[in-house]
Amino acid sequence: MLGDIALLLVGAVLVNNFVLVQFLGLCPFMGVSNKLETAMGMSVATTFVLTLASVCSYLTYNYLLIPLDLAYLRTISFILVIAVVVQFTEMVVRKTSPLLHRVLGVFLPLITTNCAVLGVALLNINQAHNFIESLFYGLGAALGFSLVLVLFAAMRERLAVADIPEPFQGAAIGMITAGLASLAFMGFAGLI
Amino acid sequence: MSSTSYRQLTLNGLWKNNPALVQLLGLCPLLAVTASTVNALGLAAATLFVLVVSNTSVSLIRLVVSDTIRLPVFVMIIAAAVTVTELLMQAYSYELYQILGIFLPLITTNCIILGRADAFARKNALPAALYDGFIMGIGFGAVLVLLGAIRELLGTGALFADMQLLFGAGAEAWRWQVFSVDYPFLVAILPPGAFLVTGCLIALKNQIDTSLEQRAKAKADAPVAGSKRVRVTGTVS
Amino acid sequence: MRTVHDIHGGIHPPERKALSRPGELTDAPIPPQLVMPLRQHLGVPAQPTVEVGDTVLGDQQIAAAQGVMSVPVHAPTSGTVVAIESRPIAHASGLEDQCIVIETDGHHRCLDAVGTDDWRALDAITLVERIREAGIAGMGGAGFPTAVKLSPGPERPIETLLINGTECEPYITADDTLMQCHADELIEGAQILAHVVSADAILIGIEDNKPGAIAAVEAAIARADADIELATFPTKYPSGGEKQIIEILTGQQVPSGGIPADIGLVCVNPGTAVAAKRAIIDGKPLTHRIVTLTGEALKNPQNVSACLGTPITALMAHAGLNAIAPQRVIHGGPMMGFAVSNLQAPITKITNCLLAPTATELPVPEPAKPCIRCGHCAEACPASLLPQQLYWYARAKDQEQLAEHRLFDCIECGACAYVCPSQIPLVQYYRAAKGQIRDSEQEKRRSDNSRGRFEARQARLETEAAAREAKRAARKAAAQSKADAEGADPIQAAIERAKARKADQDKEPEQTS
Amino acid sequence: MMATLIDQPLLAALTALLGLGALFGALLGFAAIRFRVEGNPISEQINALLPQTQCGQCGYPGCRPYSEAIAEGDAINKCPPGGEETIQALADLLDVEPQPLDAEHGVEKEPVVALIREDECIGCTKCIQACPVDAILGAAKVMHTVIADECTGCDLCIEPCPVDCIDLVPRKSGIGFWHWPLPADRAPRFDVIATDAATRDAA
Amino acid sequence: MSLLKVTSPHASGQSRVSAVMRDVLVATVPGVLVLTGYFGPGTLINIILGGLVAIAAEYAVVAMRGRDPRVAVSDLSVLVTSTLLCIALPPYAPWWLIAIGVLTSVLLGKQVFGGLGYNPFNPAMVGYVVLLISFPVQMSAWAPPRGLAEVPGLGDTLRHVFAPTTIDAVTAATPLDLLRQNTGLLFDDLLRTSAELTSWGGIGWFEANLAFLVGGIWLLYRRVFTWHAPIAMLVALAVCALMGYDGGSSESGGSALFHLFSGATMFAAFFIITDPVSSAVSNRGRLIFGALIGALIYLIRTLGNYPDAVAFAVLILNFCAPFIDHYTQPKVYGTGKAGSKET
Amino acid sequence: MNWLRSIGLSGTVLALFAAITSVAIGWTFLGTKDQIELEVRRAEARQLLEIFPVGTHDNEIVDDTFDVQAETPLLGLREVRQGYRVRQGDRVVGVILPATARDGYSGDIRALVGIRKDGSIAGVRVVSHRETPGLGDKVDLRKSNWILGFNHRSLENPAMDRWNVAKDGGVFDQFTGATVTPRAVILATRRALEYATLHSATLFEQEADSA
Ligand SMILES: Cc1cc2nc3c(=O)[nH]c(=O)nc-3n(C[C@H](O)[C@H](O)[C@H](O)COP(=O)(O)O)c2cc1C
Ligand SMILES: Cc1cc2nc3c(=O)[nH]c(=O)nc-3n(C[C@H](O)[C@H](O)[C@H](O)COP(=O)(O)O)c2cc1C
Ligand SMILES: Cc1cc2nc3c(=O)[nH]c(=O)nc-3n(C[C@H](O)[C@H](O)[C@H](O)COP(=O)(O)O)c2cc1C
Ligand SMILES: Cc1cc2nc3c(=O)[nH]c(=O)nc-3n(C[C@H](O)[C@H](O)[C@H](O)CO)c2cc1C
Ligand code: SF4
Ligand code: SF4
Ligand code: SF4
Ligand code: SF4
Ligand code: FES
Repeated sequence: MLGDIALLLVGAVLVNNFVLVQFLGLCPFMGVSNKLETAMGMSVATTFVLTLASVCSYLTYNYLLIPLDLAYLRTISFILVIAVVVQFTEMVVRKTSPLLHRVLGVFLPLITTNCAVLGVALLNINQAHNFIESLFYGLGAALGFSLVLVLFAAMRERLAVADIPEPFQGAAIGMITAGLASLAFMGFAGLI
Repeated sequence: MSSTSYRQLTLNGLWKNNPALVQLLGLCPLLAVTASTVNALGLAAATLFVLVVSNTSVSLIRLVVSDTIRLPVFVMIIAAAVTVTELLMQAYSYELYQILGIFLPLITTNCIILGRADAFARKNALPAALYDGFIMGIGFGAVLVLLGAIRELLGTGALFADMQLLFGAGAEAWRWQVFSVDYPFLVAILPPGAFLVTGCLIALKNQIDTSLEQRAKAKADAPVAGSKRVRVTGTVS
Repeated sequence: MRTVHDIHGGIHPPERKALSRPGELTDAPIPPQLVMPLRQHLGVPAQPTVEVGDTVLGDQQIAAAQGVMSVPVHAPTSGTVVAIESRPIAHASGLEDQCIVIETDGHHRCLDAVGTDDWRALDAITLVERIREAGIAGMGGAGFPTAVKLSPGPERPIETLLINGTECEPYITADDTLMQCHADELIEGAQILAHVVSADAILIGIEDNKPGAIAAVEAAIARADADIELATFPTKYPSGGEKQIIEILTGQQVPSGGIPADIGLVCVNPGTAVAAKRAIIDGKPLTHRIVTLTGEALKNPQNVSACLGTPITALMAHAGLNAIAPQRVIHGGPMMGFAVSNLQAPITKITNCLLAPTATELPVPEPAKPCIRCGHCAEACPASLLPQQLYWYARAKDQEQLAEHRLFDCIECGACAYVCPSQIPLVQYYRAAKGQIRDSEQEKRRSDNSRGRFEARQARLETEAAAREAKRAARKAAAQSKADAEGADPIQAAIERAKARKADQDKEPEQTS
Repeated sequence: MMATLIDQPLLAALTALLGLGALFGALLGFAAIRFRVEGNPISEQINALLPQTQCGQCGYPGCRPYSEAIAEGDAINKCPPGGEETIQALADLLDVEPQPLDAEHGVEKEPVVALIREDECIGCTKCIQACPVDAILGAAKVMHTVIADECTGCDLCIEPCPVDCIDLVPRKSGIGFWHWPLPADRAPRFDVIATDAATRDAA
Repeated sequence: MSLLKVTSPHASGQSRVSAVMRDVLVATVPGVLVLTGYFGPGTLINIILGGLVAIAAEYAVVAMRGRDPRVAVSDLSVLVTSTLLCIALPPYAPWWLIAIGVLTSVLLGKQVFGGLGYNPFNPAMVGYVVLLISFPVQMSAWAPPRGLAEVPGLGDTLRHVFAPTTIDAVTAATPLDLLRQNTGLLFDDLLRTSAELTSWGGIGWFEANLAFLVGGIWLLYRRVFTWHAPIAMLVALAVCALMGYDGGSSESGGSALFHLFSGATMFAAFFIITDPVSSAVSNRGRLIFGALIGALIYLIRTLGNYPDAVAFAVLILNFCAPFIDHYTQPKVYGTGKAGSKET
Repeated sequence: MNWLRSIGLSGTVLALFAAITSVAIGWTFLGTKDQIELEVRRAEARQLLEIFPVGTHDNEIVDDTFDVQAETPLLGLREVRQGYRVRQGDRVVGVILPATARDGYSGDIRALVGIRKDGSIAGVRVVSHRETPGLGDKVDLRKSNWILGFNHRSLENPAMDRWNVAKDGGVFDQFTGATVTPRAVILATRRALEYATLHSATLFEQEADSA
C-alpha cells in the first residue's frame, strides 16, 4: 500500500509530470514564472487547491453523479466544485491568516482556470482511483506542478539577464526552455 | 459595429492579439493535441464551437447577470457547451473523442473562452460577440492546425494522415507523404517537440512583426515627442 | 606569537616591488605651481580662506573644513595664490574640480610650528581637533577624515589600534619606505592615536614580503620600549583591505555594513599615524606625502616625498618618463588605481603611487567576452561574494537582486576581474551599480518629498475651495433664513439684493478686490 | 426518490445541477457581502514608483492620476521623467514585460531644476500658482526664488512667466554627482586621450 | 603624448576563455585515443565532421546577429561542445546524424539563448538527447570493441559515415545495455556469459573511462574546474550502486565498480557536468549538483528506459541549477548568514 | 438582511442558469445516448474484429468473454484479463487470448492473440506497451505491419525452434537496432499458442450456452 502510494507520487511528480509531460496547467506555468517569489506563492496555493479539489470531485462523482447515473455531467459539476473550493479556500484563508491571504490572494482566481485542477479530477476517474489514491494523485500532481514551476521560475530569472536574440525574447525563449526541460524529464520515463 | 472595427476584430483574433501566440492562453490543448493535424483540427473545431456558443450566450444574458455571480454563470455556460460538444463528438466521431481524451472536457478551463466571455462578450452586443468568438476561435484553431501540421510533417514525414477520423472513410486517401525517410525527426511529435515548435512559431511571429513594424515606421512620421502632455496646474492664460 | 588567520579568496599577482627600491627616499623638487584641490578626501570639500593675489606661507591653512566630514587644506610652501578655479584633478571621472593654484616662490618660508611633546596630558577632544586642523585624511586609500574615524563615540569602546602596514598591492612601496625611513615617528604616532581612542593595545601588521620594514619597525619598537605588537603574515592580495587585515590578525569579521569600531578596532595607515605624530608633536599640518613612482616606462623608478599639489607631470618628468606610444599613468596601484586623464592633475593626500607601465608590462585588456560562470571570481573574492551573479544583475540593473547578493559588501579590490578568463571589467560594473543604487535612493527620497508637497498643495487647494464653498453656502443659508423670516419670496429678495449691490458697486468701485 | 431520479435522466440532471448551483450561488452571495474588497492598493504601490515630477507628460494631471490609470490597465511607458528605470520597476511590480518609453509622451532627459534670474523677475506670482510642489517662494511684486531642493524640474512654471526669466539648469553636475558608467558591451576596453592639446592649453 | 584610459584592475591573470577551452580539448585526447583504439576511427571522424559543422553554424548565426563571428568562434567553446557531443555519439554514426546533433547543440542548445555563457542547458547534452529520442536506432548502434569483431579501417569507416546502409553489420549492445536487457541472469553470470563484459565495465569501456579519468585529473590540476562536482557525482553513484547491489541477483543494478567504469561515467564526471555555464556556481551548489546527477544516473540506469542516463541526468540538474544557486549562496564576509537570507 | 437578499438573489439566478444548462445537456445526452453506446461497443469490438473479421463468425465477440487467471505462466499475465470466444453457429471456431510479455525493453507488453481452432494464428495485436518510440514501438500496428507476420503461423509453422527473431536463428525479422522487443512479442505469442494447445479442451470444446 505504502509502496503503491509512493509509486503514485513519483509517477505524478516526475514520470508523468503534469506540466512537462501531460501538458496540464501550462498557462499559469508560463504566466506566473517570471519571479521565483511569485512562483512559490502560486505553488503553495495550487498545491492546496489541487489536493482539495481532487478529493472533493472524487466525492461528488462517486456519491452524487454515479448513483444518479449522471456521469456525463462530470465536467460541469467538477468545475462548480472547483470554483467552490477556490472560493472557500479564499474565505478560510482570509479569515484565519490575512498574511497568507496577501501571498495567495492574487493566485487563487487564476487557479480556477487552470486545467490541472479539472484535469486531475478527470484523470482520477479515467484511472479509477479510490479515495486515498485520489488524494495522493492530487497531491502528487500539485507537487509536480510546483516543482517545475519553481525550478522554471529560478531559471527564468537567469534568462532575464541573458543576451537572447531579439525574436526569441519573452515567451518564445520560455517555451524553448520548457521544451528542453521536457526533454530532460523524458529521462524519467520508465521509472515506474 | 462599423466595418473597421470588424476589421480590427479580425486582425486581433488572427494576428495581433492571437490567443495562442500572443496571449499565451489555452496552451495545454495547444501543446497536447497537436502531434497530428487531424487531432489539432478536431480540437480546433470543438474549441471554435464552444467559443461561439459561449460568446453568444454570454452576450445574450449580459444584462441579466450581476457582477457577483458573473463568473460562475459564465463557467456554467461554457461547461454546458463543452459537455454538449463532448457528447456529440462521442456519438459521431468516437475515435477522435478517444484520442483527444481529457483535453476535450478541458476546453472548459481553456482560458481563452472565459477570457473572451469576460473581456468581450460581456460588454458587446450579439453580432460583435458572435464574430469575436468566431474569429478568436479561428485564430486559435489556425495556430493549432499549423502546429499540428508542422509537427506531423517533421515527426512522420506525412501530412493529413488519419483524416478519416474526422471526415469519414473517404478521407483516408488524403494522407500525403511529403517526404520519405527511414527515420523521421521523432522529437517533433513527442512532448518536448510541442514546446520547441511553439517557441519557434512565436519567434517567427515576433520576427515578422518586427520587420512589419520597421517597414511601417519607415513610412510613417515619427510621433511628436510630448504631444500628449497635459497641464497639471491650471492653464496658461 | 599571534595566530594568523586566513581569509577567503585572494590572489597572488606578481609583486614587482623591488622596481621602485623601497627604503630609499628623496625629496621631489618643488614645482613652480602647486594645484591644491579643495576635495582631497571623502566628504564635503573645504572652503577657500584665501583670495587670488594673497601671499601664503608654508603650512598656512588655505581652505577650511566645512563641518565634520571635511578637512582643511594647507599650503605646502610659500608663494602667491594665482587662481581659484576649476582644474583637472586626479579623479577617475577625469572631470575638473575647484582648486587653489599657488605660484611657489622657492623660498619655502613656513609658519612657526607649535607642537607639544606632552601630548599625554591633552585630552582626546583637543587631540582630535588638532588632527583635523592639520588636515589629516586617511592616507591608505579612501581619504576618510581621520578625525571622524578617531571619534567612534562612547558606544563603541576601542580596544586595539591597528596600523595597516600591509601594502598588498603590487608595485607600491610608499608605506614600506615610510616604515623604513620614519619608523620612530610611526611608533610615536601610533601611541598618540592609541591614546586618542583610548585603545589598550597597538598592533602593527606587515606582510612578510617587506623584511626591511619589519626590521625597521621592530628596531623602533625596541628603541621606544613601547608595548606594541608587530605581526607579520603571508603575502596575498588584498590582505591590506581593512576588513581583511582585521580578520587575518584577529579572526573577527567586521559586521556587514559596519565599521571596525563596531568590534573595538580602529585601523589606520602608517602614513596617517606619522601625519598624526607630526601634527601633534611637531605642530605641522599634512602638506607632503611619500609617493612611489614606478613602472617600466620610467627611467628612475623611486620613492619621493612630494608636496601635495605637485602636478603629476612634474613627478613623471622627475622619474624620467620616456613614453613613445600612448601611455597609461595609473594613480594608485595596478589593482585598484585609476588611469589618469590629464597629467596636469596634482597629487593629493591619497596619492600613494604613480605607475607608468609599458604595454608589455601591463597589457591593455582585450574586449570582454561573455561570462562563462567558471566561478574563478567567486573563489578569488575576499568578501565571499558571487561576483558573477553581481555582474549579471548589474547588467540587468536589478537593484533588488544586487542588494540580496550584497553588492555593498564588495570592497572593489579587483581580485575577481584579475582572475576572470573572460576579461570582464567586473569592478566597473559594481562601481556603476553602486552609483546607480545610491542615485536612485536619492531620487526616491526626492520623489517621496515631492509627493508630500504635491499632496499637501492639493489638500491646501481643496480646503481653500471647501472653505470658499462653505462660505458661499453659509451666506446662502443666511439669506434663506432671512428671507424666510421676512416671509418674502427668496428669489425676489435675491434679485433685489443683487440690484442693491450693483448700486453699491457703482457708488464705490474701489472697494472691490 | 432516488429511483425516480434514475428513471428520469432529465430530472436527475436538473436536480443535481440545481442543487449545486443553488448551493454555490448562496455561498458566493454570502461571500460577496461578507468579504468585499476595498480600494485598490495597487495604485498606491504604483504611485510610490513614479518620480513625482508632477509634470503631466503622461497625459494625466499628476502622478497619482496616472498611477490610478495604470492600476486600471493603462500602459506603463508614458512617464518620461521616470524613464527606463521607472518602467522597469513598474514591470517588476505588475509582472509584465517592460516596453520602451512611448516617445509621444516625451523623451527621457537629464534631471533639471528651475532657476529664476532674479534680477529680471517682476514678481507677478504666476509661477507660484503653476508650481505643483510649492517650490517657489515670493510674494506679489517682489522677486521670486526657487527652492532648488524642492523643485522637481517639471517646467510648468516656464510658460506662465511673462518675462521669460526662468531657466532650467541640470540638477546633477560636477564631480560630486559623478559615478562610474556601466561598461559598454563589445567595445574596446580603453580610450585614448590626446592630452597634448590639453597640456598646452593648461600650460 | 596621449594617455590611455583603462579601468582597474590594470593587471590581469593568465586565464583566458580560449585557453580554458583548449585545455579541455587537449584533455579529451587520451580518451579519444582509447576509443579509437578499441572501436576504430569512427569517433575521430565524428569529431572532425562535427567540428566543421559546428564552426560553420556558429559563424553563420553570430554573423546573422550582427556580431563579429570570428571572435565568437575563436573562443573555441563551440569546438568543445561539438567534440564532447561527438565523443558521446556512437562511432560510425551516419553523417546526417552528426550534422543534426551538432546543429541542435549549437542552435537550440546554445545560440537561441544568446551564445557562450548564456545557455542554461548543456548544449552537447541537448544535442545528444534530441538525437537519442529522435533516432534511437542509430543512437543505440554502438560498435563492437576490438577483440570481439574486426575493427573497420578508415575506408570502411568513411563508407559507414557517408553512405550508411545497414547498421546491423557493425553494432553491438553496450555493456550498460546488456545490463539493462538482462532479465534472468545473476550479475556474475552476466559478466561471465557476455563476451564484451569484463568485471571492470566492459572491453574498451573500462579503458576509455580510465583515459577520461586521466584527462579529467589533468584538468583538475590545471584548475579548469574544482573537484566538487565530479567527486560528488562519482561518490553518489558509487554509494547508490553499493546500496542497490544485493550481491548480484538478476534484479540488482550492477556493482559500484561496474557503474564507475562503464558507460560515460568518467567522461560525464570530468567533461560534461563540469561545464561551468550550465552547472551550479558555488562550490556547495556544485556538490549538490554533482551528487544529484550521480544518484539520478544510477536511478535511470537501473529503473528507467535508457541504458545510460548521463545526458538526461545532466539536463535535469541543469534545469535545477538556478534554483540550487539561489539556495547555496556562500556566506558573505561580515554577515552571519548566507547572502540571500538577510536583507 | 442585506446578506439574505444577496444570497437569495445570487442563488436564484445561478439555479436558473443551472436549470437551463442542465436541460440543454440532458437533452443532448438523451439524443446521443444510443449512438454513444453503439460507438463504445464498436470501438471495443474493432480490435477483435480485426483479428476475426466479420464473416468468419456470427457471434458478438465482445460479449463472449471469459476470465483468464493471472497465475498462468504461459500467458505471463499479472492480473486477471479477459479472453474472447469466436463462434460460428454453436461451434467455437477460435479464441482471442490475452498475453503479456514481461521481457520487453521497458515494461510489460500486453497483447491479444487470436487463435483458430486448428491452432493457427488469426492475428496478434499489441494492446499497450512502453517500448521506445521509433525503436520498439514498431510492434504496434499503427507504426508498422510487422505484427501481421504472425498471421497463419502455428506451432508447426515454423517449427518450435524457429519461433524466434532472425538474429537468434528464427524466421521472424527483428527491427533494425532493436531485437529485444520483437523477441519478447514472438516468444509471448508462441507461449500463447502453447497455452491454447494445452487447454484446447476447455477453450474450444465448450458449448455456447455454458460460456
Ligand atoms: C560611507 C562611509 C562611512 C564611514 N563611517 C565611518 C564612521 O562613522 N566612523 C569611522 O570611524 N569610520 C567610518 N568610515 C571609515 C571606514 O571604516 C574606513 O576606514 C574607510 O572607509 C577607509 O577604508 P578603506 O580604504 O578600506 O575603504 C566610513 C567609511 C565610509 C565609506
Ligand atoms: C583592496 C584593498 C586593499 C587595501 N590595501 C591597503 C594597504 O595595503 N595598506 C593600507 O594602509 N590600506 C589599504 N587599504 C585601505 C584600508 O582598507 C583602510 O582604508 C586603511 O588602512 C585605513 O587607514 P586610513 O584611514 O589611514 O587610510 C586597502 C583597501 C582595500 C579596499
Ligand atoms: C535509448 C535506447 C532505447 C532502446 N529501446 C529499445 C526498445 O524499445 N526495444 C528494443 O528492442 N531495443 C531497444 N534498444 C536497443 C537495445 O538497447 C539493444 O541495443 C538492441 O535491442 C539490441 O539489438 P541488436 O541485437 O539488433 O543490436 C534501445 C536502446 C537504446 C539506447
Ligand atoms: C570544463 C568544461 C567542460 C565543458 N563541458 C561542456 C559540455 O559538457 N557540453 C558543452 O556543450 N560544452 C562544454 N564546455 C564548453 C562550454 O562551456 C560550452 O560551449 C558552453 O556551454 C556554451 O555556452 C565545457 C567547458 C569547460 C571549460
Ligand atoms: S571569473 Fe569571469 S567568467 Fe568566470 S564566473 Fe567570474 S565573471 Fe564569469
Ligand atoms: S571586487 Fe568585489 S566582488 Fe570582486 S573580488 Fe573584490 S570584493 Fe569580491
Ligand atoms: S509623466 Fe511621470 S512625472 Fe510627469 S506627471 Fe506623469 S507620472 Fe508624474
Ligand atoms: S519651480 Fe518650476 S520647474 Fe520647479 S517644480 Fe516648481 S513649477 Fe516645476
Ligand atoms: S489551457 Fe490554460 S492552464 Fe491549461
